[in-house]
Amino acid sequence: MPSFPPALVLSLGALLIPFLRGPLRKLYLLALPIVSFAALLATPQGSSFDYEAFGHTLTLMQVDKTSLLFGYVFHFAAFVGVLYALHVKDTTQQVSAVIYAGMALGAVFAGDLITFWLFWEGLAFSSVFLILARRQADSNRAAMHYLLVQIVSGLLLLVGIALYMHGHDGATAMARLTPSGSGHSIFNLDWAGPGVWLIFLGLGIKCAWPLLHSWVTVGYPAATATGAVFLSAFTTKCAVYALVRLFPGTEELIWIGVGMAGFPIFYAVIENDLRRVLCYSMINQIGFMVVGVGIGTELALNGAMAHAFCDIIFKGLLFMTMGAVLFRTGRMNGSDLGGLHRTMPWTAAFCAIGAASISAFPLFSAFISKSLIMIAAAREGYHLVWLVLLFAAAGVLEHAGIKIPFFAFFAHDSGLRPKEAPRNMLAAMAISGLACIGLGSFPDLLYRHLPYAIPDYALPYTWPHVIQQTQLLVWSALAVGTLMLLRFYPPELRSVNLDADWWYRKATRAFVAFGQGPLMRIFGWLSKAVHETIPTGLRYFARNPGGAVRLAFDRVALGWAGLFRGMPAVDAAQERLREDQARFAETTPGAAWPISTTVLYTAVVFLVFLLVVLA
Amino acid sequence: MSHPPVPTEPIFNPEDPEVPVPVRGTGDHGTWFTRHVRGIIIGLYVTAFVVLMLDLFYAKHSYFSEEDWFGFYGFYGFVGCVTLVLLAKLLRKAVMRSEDYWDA
Amino acid sequence: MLQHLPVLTIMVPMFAGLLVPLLARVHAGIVRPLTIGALGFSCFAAIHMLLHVQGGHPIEYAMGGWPIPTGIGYRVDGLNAMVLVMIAVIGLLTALWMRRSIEDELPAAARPGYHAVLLLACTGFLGITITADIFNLYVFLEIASITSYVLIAMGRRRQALYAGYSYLIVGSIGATFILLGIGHLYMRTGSLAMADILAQFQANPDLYGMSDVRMAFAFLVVGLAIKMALFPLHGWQPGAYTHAPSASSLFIAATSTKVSAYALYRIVFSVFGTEVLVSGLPPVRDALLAMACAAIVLGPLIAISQGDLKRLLAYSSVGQIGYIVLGLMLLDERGLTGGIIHFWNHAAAKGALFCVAGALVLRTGAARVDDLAGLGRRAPWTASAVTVAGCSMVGVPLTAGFLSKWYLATGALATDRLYVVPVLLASSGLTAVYVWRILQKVWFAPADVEPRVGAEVPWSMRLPTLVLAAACLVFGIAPWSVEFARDAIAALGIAP
Amino acid sequence: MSDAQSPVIRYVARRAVPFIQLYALYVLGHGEDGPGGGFQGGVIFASSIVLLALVFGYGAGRKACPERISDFISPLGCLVYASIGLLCLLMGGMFLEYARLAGPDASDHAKHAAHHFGLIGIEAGVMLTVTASMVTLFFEMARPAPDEGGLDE
Repeated sequence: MPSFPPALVLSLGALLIPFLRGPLRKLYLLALPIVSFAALLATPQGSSFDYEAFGHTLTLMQVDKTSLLFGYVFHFAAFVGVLYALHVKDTTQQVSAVIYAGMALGAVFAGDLITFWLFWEGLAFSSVFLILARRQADSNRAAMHYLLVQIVSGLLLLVGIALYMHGHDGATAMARLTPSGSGHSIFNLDWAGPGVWLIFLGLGIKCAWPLLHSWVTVGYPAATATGAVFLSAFTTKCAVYALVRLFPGTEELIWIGVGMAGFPIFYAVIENDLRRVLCYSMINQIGFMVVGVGIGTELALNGAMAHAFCDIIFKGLLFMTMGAVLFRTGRMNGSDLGGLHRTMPWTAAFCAIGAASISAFPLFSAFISKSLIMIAAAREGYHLVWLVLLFAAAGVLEHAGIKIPFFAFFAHDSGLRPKEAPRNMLAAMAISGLACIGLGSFPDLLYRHLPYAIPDYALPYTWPHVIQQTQLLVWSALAVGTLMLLRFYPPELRSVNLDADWWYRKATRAFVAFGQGPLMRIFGWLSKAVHETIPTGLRYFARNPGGAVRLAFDRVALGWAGLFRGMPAVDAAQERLREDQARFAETTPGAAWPISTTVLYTAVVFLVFLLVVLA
Repeated sequence: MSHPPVPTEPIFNPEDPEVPVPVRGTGDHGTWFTRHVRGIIIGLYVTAFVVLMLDLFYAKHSYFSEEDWFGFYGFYGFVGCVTLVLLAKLLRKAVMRSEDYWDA
Repeated sequence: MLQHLPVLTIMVPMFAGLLVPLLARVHAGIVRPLTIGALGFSCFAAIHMLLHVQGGHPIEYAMGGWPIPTGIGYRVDGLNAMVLVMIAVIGLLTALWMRRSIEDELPAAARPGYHAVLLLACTGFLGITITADIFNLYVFLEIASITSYVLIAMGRRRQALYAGYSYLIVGSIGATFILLGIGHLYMRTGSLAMADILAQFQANPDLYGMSDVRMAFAFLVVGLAIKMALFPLHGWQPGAYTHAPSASSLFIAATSTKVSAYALYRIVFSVFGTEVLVSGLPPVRDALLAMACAAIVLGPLIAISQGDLKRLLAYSSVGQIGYIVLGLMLLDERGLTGGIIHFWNHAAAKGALFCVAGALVLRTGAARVDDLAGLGRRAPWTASAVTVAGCSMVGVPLTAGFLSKWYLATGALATDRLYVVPVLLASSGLTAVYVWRILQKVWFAPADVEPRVGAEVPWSMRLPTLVLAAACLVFGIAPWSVEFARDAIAALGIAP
Repeated sequence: MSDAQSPVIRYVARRAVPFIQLYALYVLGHGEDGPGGGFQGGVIFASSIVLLALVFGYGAGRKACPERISDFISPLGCLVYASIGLLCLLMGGMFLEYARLAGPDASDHAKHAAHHFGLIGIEAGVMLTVTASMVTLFFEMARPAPDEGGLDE
C-alpha cells in the first residue's frame, strides 16, 4: 500500500485552516492529527517514501520502531495540543502550530540527512510564530532571539551535512533499514572531518546543551499560553531523536547530559516565572535522555527514548496547567500567584499529576522511564554520573514537583479568584493526566513499542526500586518542607536571573555599539574613498599626473609639517598647498558623479583584465 | 475592507474586567488545604519515618556499595535538596538582577 | 509552425510594437489587448520550444534561407529556451500588471508609446537570447538597451531622466566594449556565426594564446559585466531601478541583467568554448570569481541600509547576479545547475518583489520600506507574496532560492573552492537581515501604527504578483527547473 | 534659428530639394548590387528636409514634414520590413527568403525577380524609417527651447 507521510498530511492540511470558519474549523483541527495518525498506522514498518529532488533521493518517510515511537507520541502531543488550543481564534497560531507538528513528524521519519535538515529548518520557522503571536514588544524580542539561535543551528547542521557528504561521497542516509525493517537501526556517523562536528553542534543547540540552552528559557516563557504547549513537545525531542539516531554511544554526551541534568535545577529554584522554571526542568529531563544516548547500550537507548516519550506527555501537561493559569489570570510569576486551588481545583489536580509524573513517583510515568537510564548508568559503572543523576532526580521533585504546584495553586493567597480553565483545556489536561498514570501503572504499554526488549533486572516494579524511589522523594519533600517551615526557602522575587545568554546578549550589544560607532566611521571613510577620493584623485591624475603626485606628496608632508606650525617656510608651503587644492577643486567637480565613478571603475577593471589577458 | 482587531494574549491590565484582580478580606475561610496545613506537615513527617523503616524489610540488590547503607536514598534526597536550595540561594546573589535589567 | 517559432517569437512582439503607435491613433483601446496578445504569443512559443528542445533537439533557423555561416542563424537549445521563457513570461506578466500602475505614473499621451517601447524591449531581449550570430547579438543588445533607456527615463520624477541618461552613458560604453570584442574576434576568425567560431577554436587551441583573441575576450567580458551590473560596475543600476516607472523596474529588473549574464554564458560556451576559462585564461576566471563573490556579499550588505524598497531591491539584484556568474565560473555540473536555475528563480522572486514595490508606489506614491507597515493586515495577498519571495531570496528550503544556493554550494565543494560556502552563507545571512526588515514591517508592525498602504491592489496587479510568488514555491518543490537546467547543461555539452 | 536672408540661397535651396530627393531614391535603388541602400537613401532624403529647415526656418521645415507624419512613417518603415519578412514566411519560405515571394513553383527567373523586389521592398522600409528618424532627431534638437531650465536635479 502506498504510504503518505504524516508530515505532509499535517503541514499541507494546515494550509486549509484559514478557509474554514467556526465549528467546522474546530472539527477540522481535531481531525487533522487523527487522519495523520491513521496514515501512520496504515504505513507498514520498513516502508519508505522517496522523492527525487535536486539530484538527491529524499526519503521523506522511513519507518522503524524508533521513528514510530516518536511518531506516536508526536501525534498524541499534536492532538492534545490542538484540543487544548481549541478556543483560540488566532489563525496564525493554529496554522503554525499544526505545521510545526508536521515538521516534527517529518524530521523523525526523515530517512536521509537532507530531508531531516529541511524539516529541521521547518521546525524553526513554523514555531517562531507561536512566540510572535503574543504580539508584545518583549515577546517579539524573545522571538528574534529564539529564531536567530534556531537559524544558527540550522546553518551549522547544513554546513555540517554538506561537508560530511563532501567527505563521504555524497552519503546522506540517516538510517539503514534492516532487512526485516523493524527495530532500531543504529547508524553512527563517522567522526571524520569537520562536518560531523558541526552536525553534532547543530543538534546540540536544539537539544539545549549547557551554554547553548538560553533560547529555551528565553523563547518558551514568551510564547502564548497555548503555544508553549506545542513548543515544549517538539523541537528539543527532535534533537534527542537525532542524537539517538546519529550519535548513540558517544562518550561526550554522557558528560554533557550530566551537566544538563545537574545544573539548571539551581536556576529553577530561584526563577520566578513559573513557565521558565518548567524550561529549566525540561533541560534537566533532556539531560537524562542525553546521558542515556551517551551510554549507548540497548537499555540506555531504550531509556532515553522512553523518557522522551513520557516527558513529552507530562511536560506538556505541566505547560498546559501553567497555560491555563496564564490564560485565566494573565500572570505567570510565582510572586504574583498563589491560592488558585480555590477556584481552579481541576487544574490544580492535573498539575499535581504532572508534578508527580515528572518527579517519578511510583505509578506515574517518569518512574518507569527514568529508572531505565539510572540502571543503565549503574550497570556500566558510571558511578559519578549515577550520583549526579540521583541528585538531579531529587532536585526535580524540589522545583517541578513542589515549587510549580505549590506557588501557583497553594502558598499564600494571592487573592486572585479566576474562573476554572475552559472545558477544552480541562479535557486536554485530563487526557494527558490519564496517559501519565496509565503509562506509569502499566509500563508494558510503552515497553513493547521500544526498539529493544527490556531485561528483567530493569523492570521498574520491584520492591527495592519502589521503596528506594519513595524514600528519595519523600525525604526530598521533607527537606523542602522543613526549609520552608524554617523560613529558609528562597522566596519568590520579582527579578531576572543572568544566564548563559548574558554572554551573547552583551556581545550583541557591544557589536551593535561597534557597528553604530567605529564601524560606521570606517564604512563612511571607505565609502568616501570609493566614491570620492579615489575617483577624484584618478581624474586629477589623468589630467595632470605630475601635479597630482606633488599634491599628494605635499599633503602627506605638510601633515607632518603641521607640527612645526609658525615657521615661515612651513606656513608658506601650507598656503601654497591650499591654493593648489582650491585649483584642484575648480578643475574637478567636488562630489563624485555616479556615472563617472562607474566609468572610472570600468576603466580600472578593464585595465586589470587587460593586464591579466596580455600577461 | 474592514479588519477584525488583532487578537492578543491577555496580559495584566488592571482595567480589563476579564482579568481577575486580587480580592482581599472577602470573608474567605480557606479550603481543606489551608485548614489542614499542620496535619499535612505531620503526615509528611510520619510518612518519611515509615518509608525509612521499610528499609529493614527487604533485600537490596545494589550496584554500588553506598546503596547498602541504611536509609541511603532518604538521606541522599534530604541532603541533596538542602544543598540544592542553599547553593541556589548563593547563586541568586551572583545572578539576580532587577526585572528591567534587559530593558535598560 | 514549430520550424518558424524562433523567428515568430521575436517578430510578433516587434510587429505589435510597431503597430501600437499606428493603431493607437485610431483606437486607443486596442493597445493593451494587442500588447498582451503579442507577448502571450511569445510566451506560448517560448514554452512550446522549451518543451520541444528537451532531450537535445535544438531548433535551428536560417534567416532568409542563407546557410548558417554566411547568413544569420537563430538557435534554440536547452539553455536559451529557459531564458526565452523567462523573458516572455515576465514580459506578459508586466503587461498584465502595469495597467493601473502606468495610469497612475504616466500621462495619457505617453501610454501607447510606453506599450510600444516595452514590446520592442522584449523583442531586443528575446533576440539577444535566441540568436546564434554574435553581431546579431550586438544589434539586439542595442535595441534592448535603447528601449531600456527610454523605459527608465519615462519615470515621473526628474531623477528618472538623469538615471536613464546615466544608464545610457554607461550602457553605451559597455556596448562599445562588446562591439570592440566582436570586432577583434572577427578579425581573427573571419566569422560571426557562433558555431563557426567555436569550431575554429576547437580545431586550433593555439588561438587562445593570440593576443587579439585574448583582447576580444577581455572586451566582451568587461562589456557584459557592465551590462549585467556585476560588482563593481553596477553604478548605473540602483538609480535606474529606483526612478524608473514601476512597470519598467519590474520588467528590467527581472530580465535585463540576466539576459546579459546569459550572453556571457553563451560567449563562454558557444563562442570561445569553456577551454578559454580552463586552460586559455584561468586568471580571468579567478577575477570573475572574485567579482562574483564580492557581489554576492556586498550587494545584500549595501541593501540592508536602504530606505527605498526599489533601491534596496536593486542592490539585492547586484548580489543575485553574482550567483549566476558564480555558477558559470565554477564550470561544474552542479554549480552550473545552480547558476542556470537561478535565472528563473531570481526572475520570479525579484519580479514578485518589484510587483509589490509597484503596488506600494500606487498606494503611497513612493516605495519606502517603512510604508510597508500594516501590509499584512490591509493586503494579505500581497503580503503573502512578499513573504514567499523574500524567503526565496534568503534561500529558505522549499523555495526556489534554496535550490540555487544548494547547487552552488555543492558545486563549489565539488570543485574544491571551499571559500565559496562561507560566502554563500554570509550572503544568506545578510539577505535574511533585509528580508526580515521587510517582513517585520509587513506582519509585525506595532498595532498602533496606521498603515499607509490602504487596501489591496486590484486583481490585475495582484494576480501577476501571486503567480510570480507561487513560481518561487513551485520551482522550489517540483523538480522541473532542475530538469530543465540539466538539459541545458547537456545541450552545452560541457565535460564535467 | 533665423531664416537665411540671401535670395540666392533661398532660390538654390528650393530648387535643390527635389533633386536631392530623387537622388535619394536612386541611391535606394542601387542598394541591392552597389554602394547605397535604405540607410544612405534615407539620410539623403532627410537631408533635403533639413535643408529646408536650415534655410527657411524651423517652422517651414516642420511644415514640410509634420511631426504627425514623421512619427507615423518611422514605425511604418519597420513594419514594411517586417511584413515582407513575414510574407516570405507565409509563402512557405524562411523569414526574409524573398525568392519565395514568387510562389511555390515559380521559374528561376521569377524567383530572381521576386528576390529583387523583396530586397527593394525592405530597403524602402529601411529608408522610410531612417528618413523619419533623422528628421525627428534633427527637429528634436533644433526645437526652440521652452523657458525652463535643463536638468537641474
